[in-house]
Amino acid sequence: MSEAILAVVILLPILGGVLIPLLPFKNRTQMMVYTEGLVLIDSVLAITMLFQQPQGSFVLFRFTSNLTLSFHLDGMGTVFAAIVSVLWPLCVLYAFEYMEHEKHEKIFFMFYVITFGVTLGIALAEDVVTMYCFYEMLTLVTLPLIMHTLTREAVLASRTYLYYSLGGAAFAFIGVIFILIYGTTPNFTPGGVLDLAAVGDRVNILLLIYVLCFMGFSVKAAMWPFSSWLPQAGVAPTPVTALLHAVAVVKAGAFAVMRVTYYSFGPDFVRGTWAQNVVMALAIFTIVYGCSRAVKETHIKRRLAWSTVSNLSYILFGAAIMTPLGLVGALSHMVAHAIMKICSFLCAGAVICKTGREYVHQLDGFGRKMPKVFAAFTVAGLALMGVPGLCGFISKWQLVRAAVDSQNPLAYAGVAALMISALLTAIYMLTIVVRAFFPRKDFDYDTIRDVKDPGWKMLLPFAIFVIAIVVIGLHSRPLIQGLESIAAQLP
Amino acid sequence: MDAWILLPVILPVLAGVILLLSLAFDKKKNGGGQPDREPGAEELHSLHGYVAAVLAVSAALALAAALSGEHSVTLFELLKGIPVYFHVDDISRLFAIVISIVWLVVAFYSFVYMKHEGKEQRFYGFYLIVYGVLMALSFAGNLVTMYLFYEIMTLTSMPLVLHNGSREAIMAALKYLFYSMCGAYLGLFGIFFLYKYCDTLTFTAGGTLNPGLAQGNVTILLIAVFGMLVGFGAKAGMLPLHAWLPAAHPVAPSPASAVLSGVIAKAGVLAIIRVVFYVVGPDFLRGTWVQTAWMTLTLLTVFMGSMMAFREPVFKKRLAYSTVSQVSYILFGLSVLSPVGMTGALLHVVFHMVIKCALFLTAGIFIFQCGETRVEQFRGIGKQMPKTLWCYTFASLALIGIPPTSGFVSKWYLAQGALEAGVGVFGIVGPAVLLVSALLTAGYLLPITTSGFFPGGIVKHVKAEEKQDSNLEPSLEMLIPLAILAALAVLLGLFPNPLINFASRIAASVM
Amino acid sequence: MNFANLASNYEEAVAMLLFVIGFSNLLLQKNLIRKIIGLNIMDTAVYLFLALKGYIAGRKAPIVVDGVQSVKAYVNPIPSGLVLTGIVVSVSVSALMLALTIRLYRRYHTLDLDEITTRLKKEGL
Amino acid sequence: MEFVQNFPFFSILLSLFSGPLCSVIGGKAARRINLVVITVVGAMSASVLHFTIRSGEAYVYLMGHFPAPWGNEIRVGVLEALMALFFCVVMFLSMVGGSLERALEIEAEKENLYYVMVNLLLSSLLALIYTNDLFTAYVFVEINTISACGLIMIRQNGRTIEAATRYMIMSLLGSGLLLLGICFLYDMTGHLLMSNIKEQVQILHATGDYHISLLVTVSLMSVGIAIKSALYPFHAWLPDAYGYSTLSSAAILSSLVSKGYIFLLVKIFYRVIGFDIVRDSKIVNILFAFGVVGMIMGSVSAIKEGNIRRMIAYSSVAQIGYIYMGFGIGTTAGVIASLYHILSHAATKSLLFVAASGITDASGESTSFFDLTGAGYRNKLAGVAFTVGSLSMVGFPMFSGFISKLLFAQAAVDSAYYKMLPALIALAVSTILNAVYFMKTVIRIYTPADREEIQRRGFRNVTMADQKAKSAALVCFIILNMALGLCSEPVVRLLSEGLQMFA
Repeated sequence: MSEAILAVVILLPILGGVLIPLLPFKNRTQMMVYTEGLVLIDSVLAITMLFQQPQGSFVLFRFTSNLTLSFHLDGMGTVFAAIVSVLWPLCVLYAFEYMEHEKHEKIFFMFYVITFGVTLGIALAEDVVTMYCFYEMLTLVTLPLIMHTLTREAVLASRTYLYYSLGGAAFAFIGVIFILIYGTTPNFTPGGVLDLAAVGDRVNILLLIYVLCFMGFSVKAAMWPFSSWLPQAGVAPTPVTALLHAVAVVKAGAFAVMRVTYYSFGPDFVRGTWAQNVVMALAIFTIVYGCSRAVKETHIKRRLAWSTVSNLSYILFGAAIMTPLGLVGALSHMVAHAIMKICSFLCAGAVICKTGREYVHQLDGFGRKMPKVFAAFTVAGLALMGVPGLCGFISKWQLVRAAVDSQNPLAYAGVAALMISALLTAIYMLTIVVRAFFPRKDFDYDTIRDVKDPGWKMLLPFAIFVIAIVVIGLHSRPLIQGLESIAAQLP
Repeated sequence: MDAWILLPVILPVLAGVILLLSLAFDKKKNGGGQPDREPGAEELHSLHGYVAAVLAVSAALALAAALSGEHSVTLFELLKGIPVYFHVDDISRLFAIVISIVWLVVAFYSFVYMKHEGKEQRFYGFYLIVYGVLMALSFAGNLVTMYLFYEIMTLTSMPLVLHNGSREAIMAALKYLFYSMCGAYLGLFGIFFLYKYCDTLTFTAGGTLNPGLAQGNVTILLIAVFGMLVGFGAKAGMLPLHAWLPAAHPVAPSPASAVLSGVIAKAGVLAIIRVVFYVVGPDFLRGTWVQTAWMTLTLLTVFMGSMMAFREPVFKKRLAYSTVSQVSYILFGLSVLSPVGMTGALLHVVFHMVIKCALFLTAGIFIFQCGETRVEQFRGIGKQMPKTLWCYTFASLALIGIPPTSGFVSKWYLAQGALEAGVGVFGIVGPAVLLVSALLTAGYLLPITTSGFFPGGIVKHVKAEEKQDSNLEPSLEMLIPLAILAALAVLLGLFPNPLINFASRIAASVM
Repeated sequence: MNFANLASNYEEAVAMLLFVIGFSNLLLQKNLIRKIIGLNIMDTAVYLFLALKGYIAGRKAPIVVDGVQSVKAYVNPIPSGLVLTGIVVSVSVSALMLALTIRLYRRYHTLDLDEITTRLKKEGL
Repeated sequence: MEFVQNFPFFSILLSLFSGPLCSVIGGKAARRINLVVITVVGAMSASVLHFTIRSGEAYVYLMGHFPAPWGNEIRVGVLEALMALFFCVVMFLSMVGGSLERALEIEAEKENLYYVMVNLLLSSLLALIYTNDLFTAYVFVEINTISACGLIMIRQNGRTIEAATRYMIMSLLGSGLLLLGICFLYDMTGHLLMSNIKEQVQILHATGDYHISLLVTVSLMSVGIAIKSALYPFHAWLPDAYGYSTLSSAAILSSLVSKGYIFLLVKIFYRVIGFDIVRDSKIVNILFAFGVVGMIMGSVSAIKEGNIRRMIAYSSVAQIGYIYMGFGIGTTAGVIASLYHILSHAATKSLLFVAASGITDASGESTSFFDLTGAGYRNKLAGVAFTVGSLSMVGFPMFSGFISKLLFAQAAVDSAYYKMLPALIALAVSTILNAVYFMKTVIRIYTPADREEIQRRGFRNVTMADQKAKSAALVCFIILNMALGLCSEPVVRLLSEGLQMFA
């Protein structure tokens, strides 16, 4: 029965979240304690489970005899589940301080907590149908979070998000169907499940479907040409942008892409075909495109969002290399980017929340006034650039190692794109840092007299993330070994 | 344990960080008021004492580390099979020693100079950190370690450029940053491929490229190496990524320009030496299109730099273009891939470091004492500050390469190396370009001397009138460092043999 | 196409011709009354066709007055039954259509359906 | 012969005769009778379904005592009983859900006439489902048309009369073609009973005689029914008819009437012609093409529409396209998917219509898209129901639409190349388009409106207590929808068993 915990960690936040607006909390503190407690308990449960590694699978529900909602923990799921269960409690903590002045807090936290469960559902899904279901559900439960402020932009943004996500899912759905029909099993199996005998002469069709499926799932990972929803969604409160649009939602897209690539269609099936070239070219283009847009953007959160677009395509690029090393690269960037981006987003959020300034040119001299926030931001920025010694370098190294190893000329181009992107990252991150720490000489600090560092609820996550960035950057061995052992399962 | 060789790295970095942090805490105490209040004289004294002490101790340690034989330290594994690894070899030695001396000398000069720029504490904080990073860069024992400190050096030296906080300074700093980053990433691009096709990334004289692995992947490898040359060449001001130099130098404080031009530009050279002679191996490049392209680029840079300097009226910008041109002398010496050429290049590294620092210090004195930046304003300046101008003249002669100054020695070797290397038409074109460039160098440096001493009439300087004093000679604290550097520029040319032997030993070891 | 066949089955051909005439009237006429007439022509054409199918040359209607003769003496009665049913249907449908037409005419004083639609759009309903 | 076997016949008769009965009694009584009739018929269908499942085979019921080929027959199997039951359920809920609107929109003295029409409609639907005689089918098609027309025009305004007229004209065109097709078949085979015709058609097909005539016949009938069931591009009458008639009518029309015709088409394909012959005749390819185009174009029209009722109506065009696409795939899997979609769409579309009316109730009866802003807060249940309906339409897991999408896609994957890709891509594109207009509306109703605006316009909050009947209907619809989405397997099994029995 120990497998039941797989379902418990998913359902606990979903059900507990639904209760938030229903329970009669006397004051905000009670609600905070309940919410944080719920998330914390669940993430502790999840992490315990990750250490125990239950081997079996748990069937929650059967649509039909072969269509089930079932959960199983494997290596890749462990990585994703670990990321979200570590980040969620911290971001909830941060959200308490951030959301202090926003309306409809209870609704917000309800969906925020539910999303936790749904994301875990994606991570722990045993088969492609379960993943698809939770993937769709994720769209739905995150929608109110984007709409939260209910301004015109928020509504427009949420609409765009919805169209893109559902549209992507619609195309991904085709892929899911093909896996169901041409696969030996819907379950994720390292190396893929395609029954090549059944495929017969339909290889090209199947490759086309793979491309559709890849593109469909990568809508959530904001791959060009489906990337414009992400910067728009930046109107959401920062805890949402930080956690969902830097980690949970977008990584869910990348995760799904990796799942179908490495565990359903199988890398061997696609490697070396036109399909690989198509998806890789798209990822490479997005890497550069996202960065260029980020450089042009002056709104902080949107700039970071474009940066996310580019960085997610790093992951997709890793997935598109379709070698075990590529998987290692993609997964390591998934981990690294989660920490770096969430850290930088939280900093941006702290600035917006505490001072109401949203544009880069308004940040002159902030480094002096919010030293802790901007120190964290600088570290995150340097990590994003890939400065050695920080986690961004590690993941980039893994990605490029895979690309160089694959001996695919397009992958070489991808390496070049990564370098261009790193340069552009330097431009869009460091301009902020330089502005904040080194304002013009005639800058009048009186204009930002009231600016100061936020409280401990916000600072604690920063500290943890910065430490994580550095620790992973300096001592990446255990992480990489873990990821390599996952990749080693691929045939 | 040889871990003590890291002390010259850690000590200044720590000391610098403490300076910066205390700056931040100082702010807090002031209750967020005007953060940049002027420090009192006493505070300044103790600051100078602190910086001087830290630098002196670190430089002593660095010299000790450099002179006491082979050392190596492995810290921890950054990536699988790639530790952060330091190793002191001859190249490290050469760079560490010269950098330490120059850094120390310039520091003394800056104690006075920085009074007029302000924000000393911040400046010295970064100044110390950059020194530590440069030591680490010199001692780095593998490519990734070197890359690590190369990036950090870029980041930490940037505040030196934007020091005065004007719009141009910030823009120039960003330009510097992005050009360097662009170069660094081109370098990183190459590192990835070298990691795949080399036995190890640890520096080994003569290269570690695995011919078996490289077989069939020569094209991509050549592209990667070329990328690295161009990339690391950015720091060294090589075409096409040279544009940051003329932007960054004029706006930086003069001590900063001096070390940027004299030392940090050489970090690019160091990186290229490491890549070409210690990882890829010169044999792999010899005769390929990469070598041809490299030589073409360097010669173009040499010529273009001199031309631009010749046309430039702003003194520090002129010196900056001169750096562009001169550093490419070094790169040209390397690009011919012959022992003699490399010897010349290494000699020129040392000489140019000394000379260019001297020149920039002179420029600093002109600015400090007269507030003048344009060449035509320097007419008659020899009357007010003859000692300074004499120092300038010696340094200039050395840079042009008039025997028996140091520049002559290095250029001789460079030209000889080009002729001997068997690089076809470049064997002729190279020395010719060097010669033309030397003439141009004379053309842009010497007029200052001539018009300084012989203005052809009486020229009054505004500053001199203010001071009611026709003697604008700077204080000894500024003059002595300049004099030391100028003297070195000449003396190294008179007694070059130990250095030549040392350089040719290095060159012989890699080829 | 075998025109000889067509000629020998000229009754069916006529029925089809009528059907097409009725169909196109129903579809294309603007005037509602004409549409209804078209509908009736169309239905009638089908009845003609059915009646033709039921009729077998030289036989009598299956009305038994003098004891049952051989089955072969009578025409097929079922089509006649179908025609009757069809007529009932078409009458009721025509009646409904006419009722609708009257309603529309009372409201809009025109029999042109498109014009009514345009007017409705103007009303903004 | 068990007693329960009489039920289909009884249910047709019951609803048929309760129609005239309603014409002579008052509105209220008529309403009660109507609900009772639907309930009784539903119960009878359920017991028939139970019986057929247990017996495991279809049976033939003679009307009067003439055996085939002379008499008129009813043929009952699992599929028929299931459809009948389902139609009753949806009709019952639609009637309950729309009771408030009926009271407002129908002149009191004519209310009983409305129930005449509903009862007749039910009887004609049942007859279409059960009958085994082609000409009987035609007659009931016409009855269906007339009563549907009545349902549309009972709400007396210019639009509905115009819509009714258009509906009549299109329907008559369609039934004319259908009638002609039936006459041709009769001409060729000499039979009117489906089973007998099929035997003859098989023989004709085997000998190759009348090849062209057969093709023409099948085309005539298919096109006729396609026109009647509003397959794109024959849909011009539909938005007005659904958009302006009273709520119950719209719900019934969209979810049942067109489905009755489609069921007749399935019957013709399987029981009259034989599906193999239909497939070989390539007529399915034409249906497929029109279906795919309809899927897209219907949604495109819906996106452009600013009136929520008409938008839902246009969505029906798209959904009809799905169903024809399923037929067009030309495999049993495709037909099962289509049949499932008939159920799923019936449950969803009437849910949407009822929910939309709940939403408009809270927006001052305005159907204009912009007035709906924030309506989801003013009428919570309707908001939730509309969201459920929309998600189902978009094919969200857990709801019925997901299963039909799944079935369609699976059917498509197993089909020929040239159908697989268009079908799959059309499915995906259509999903996106559905998302565009349905989710746009969902977001709109959950975007809070200006408080002043609400007060100025006098929008009121609607609670469940205000509209008990509608709320109950909505809840039942939601449950029905989710039941179809979550426990689809037994339904699909019944459909496939039924289809086997059917032929």
